[in-house]
Amino acid sequence: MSSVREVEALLFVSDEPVASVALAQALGTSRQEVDRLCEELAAAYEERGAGITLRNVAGGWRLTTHPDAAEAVERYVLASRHTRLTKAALETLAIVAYKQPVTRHQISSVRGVNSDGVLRALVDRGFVAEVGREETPGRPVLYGTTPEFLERLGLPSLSGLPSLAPLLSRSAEDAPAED
Amino acid sequence: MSSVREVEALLFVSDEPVASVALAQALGTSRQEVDRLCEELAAAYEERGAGITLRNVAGGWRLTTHPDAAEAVERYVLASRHTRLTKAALETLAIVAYKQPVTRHQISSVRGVNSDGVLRALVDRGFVAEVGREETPGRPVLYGTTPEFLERLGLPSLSGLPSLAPLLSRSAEDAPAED
Amino acid sequence: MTPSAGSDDRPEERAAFAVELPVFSGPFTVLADLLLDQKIDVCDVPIATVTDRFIAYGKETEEWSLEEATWFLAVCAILLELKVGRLMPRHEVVDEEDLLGVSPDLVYARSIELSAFRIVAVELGRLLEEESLRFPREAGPPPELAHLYPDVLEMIQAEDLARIAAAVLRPPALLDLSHVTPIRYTMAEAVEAVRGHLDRLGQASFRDLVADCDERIQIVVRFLALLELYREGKVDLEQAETFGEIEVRWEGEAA
Repeated sequence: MSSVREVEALLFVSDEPVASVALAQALGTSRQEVDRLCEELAAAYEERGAGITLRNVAGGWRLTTHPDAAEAVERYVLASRHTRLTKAALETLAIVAYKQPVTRHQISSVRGVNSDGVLRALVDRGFVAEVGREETPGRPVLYGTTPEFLERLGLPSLSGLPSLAPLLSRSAEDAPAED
Repeated sequence: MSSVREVEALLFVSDEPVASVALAQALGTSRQEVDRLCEELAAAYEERGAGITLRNVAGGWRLTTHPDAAEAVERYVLASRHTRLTKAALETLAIVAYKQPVTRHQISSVRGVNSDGVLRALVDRGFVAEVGREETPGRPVLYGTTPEFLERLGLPSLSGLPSLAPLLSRSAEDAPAED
Repeated sequence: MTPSAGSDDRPEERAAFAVELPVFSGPFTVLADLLLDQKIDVCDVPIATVTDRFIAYGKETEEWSLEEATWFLAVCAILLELKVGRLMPRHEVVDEEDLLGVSPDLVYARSIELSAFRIVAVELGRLLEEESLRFPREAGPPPELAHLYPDVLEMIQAEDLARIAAAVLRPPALLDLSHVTPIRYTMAEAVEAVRGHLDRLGQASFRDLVADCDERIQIVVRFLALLELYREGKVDLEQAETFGEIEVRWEGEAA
């Protein structure tokens, strides 16, 4: 019989999001049981105002500190996880996230400006990676988002991205102008 | 006003025992208050049968997994992380071998991930040891390989390590061209 | 004015001009098709070498076909533009669509798409910011479990370790620019040379002005310098007949 205790211990020694199936294997139980235990644990943290939270991000369960403790943690570790991405980088990241797999050329076409530099910066920061090559002449590199992208945005999976459809039906004039 | 939430968050991100005074400083409170909060937290873990425990060991407060979960944790670490551990250990050992003397921080920046756990494992195995301290602020520990490391590789001395230069240039040529 | 790559309005391939390059060997017309269709990377083709061969080919066949030469020039111009577009940092995307023109519908569709991405980018920025307030535990398994790390030296030898070190420590790849023919002659030098010659001679033929040139590229740069001086009104050019001698006269202030 596996317990919340065991699940919590496994999550504690993990340094990345852990898929339910990996936990289930180690505990000799089912994925469903693991998910149930994790949800129970997450709720318990929430209820007692814990310094730790448990969420499903990037395809796995992950413990992190609670946002309300962020100030104290930053003071303590003398570091901030704050990542400021430029407007151009966020725009490019959005295009890769929704259109992946996508080529450099396709990104530049959507943005109307050359995006090679900004794309390289996103690759360097681990948000975006090469995911293959297009089977067309020249075999251009295809780019996609990484698990770290999901993790850094706190999303369980790509389907957790905000929906684009309602935005596409809005007229182009509503768009924020590029500066 | 510091809270159990903040104390728990600070303990969670620490990878070694933390002195009450360090926690007190980060939280702008007294040692006594920190000790009281930690005792409260430890009791709460105990009471709810948590997978983590908080204990005051030599040097300070430290979160660890609960002994009752030890078996599951060992199985989990062995099973689901074996390949990752191997890769991490080999990379770290290679960096120490070729860049020694080297600090923990330098290793982590080359690998791009925190490498403290794996470095400790290599120290425990006797392949890597502290060889001094860098004469910079904080005087970080410098690591190098041990005679046992050389012996296991069948090398008379460090100068017997294969030269890196030809590998670096050859791999540059082999690397897929940037298009 | 794109020369249509696969159609009939180019010269018949009588004794076709062929090239031999690492990426391709065969008729240049075929290579041009492949390049324009982006089936071969334009950066893999040294255009300077191809041009040299074409001129040599013209001499060998002793039969300059104006049609063929024109077609060759037009193709090379496009290839150069594509190549420059690939190699130079730029603000505008230069691609086939720009050369052919983009339909207004496509532009409109893209503007809607882009504005949607801009809105959602703001949202992604917000998520990123929120998430930065949460700290994960990065310590991994505690030291008590260090014995679970495998004995890595059981599996490898010194050579393996060296390969791993090389992979981890390898500096980022440098951009390969070997396919770009370096230009060793500058316009400023060429302008000075022309000015110096004319200062001495007052008037000279183009042939005289390039008499001291060793390489074709040097002659080309000097010709461009002449055009630049003409544009500035500093020289007067006269050519009695097509392909005839070009006479150059200094018109500017005394050098």
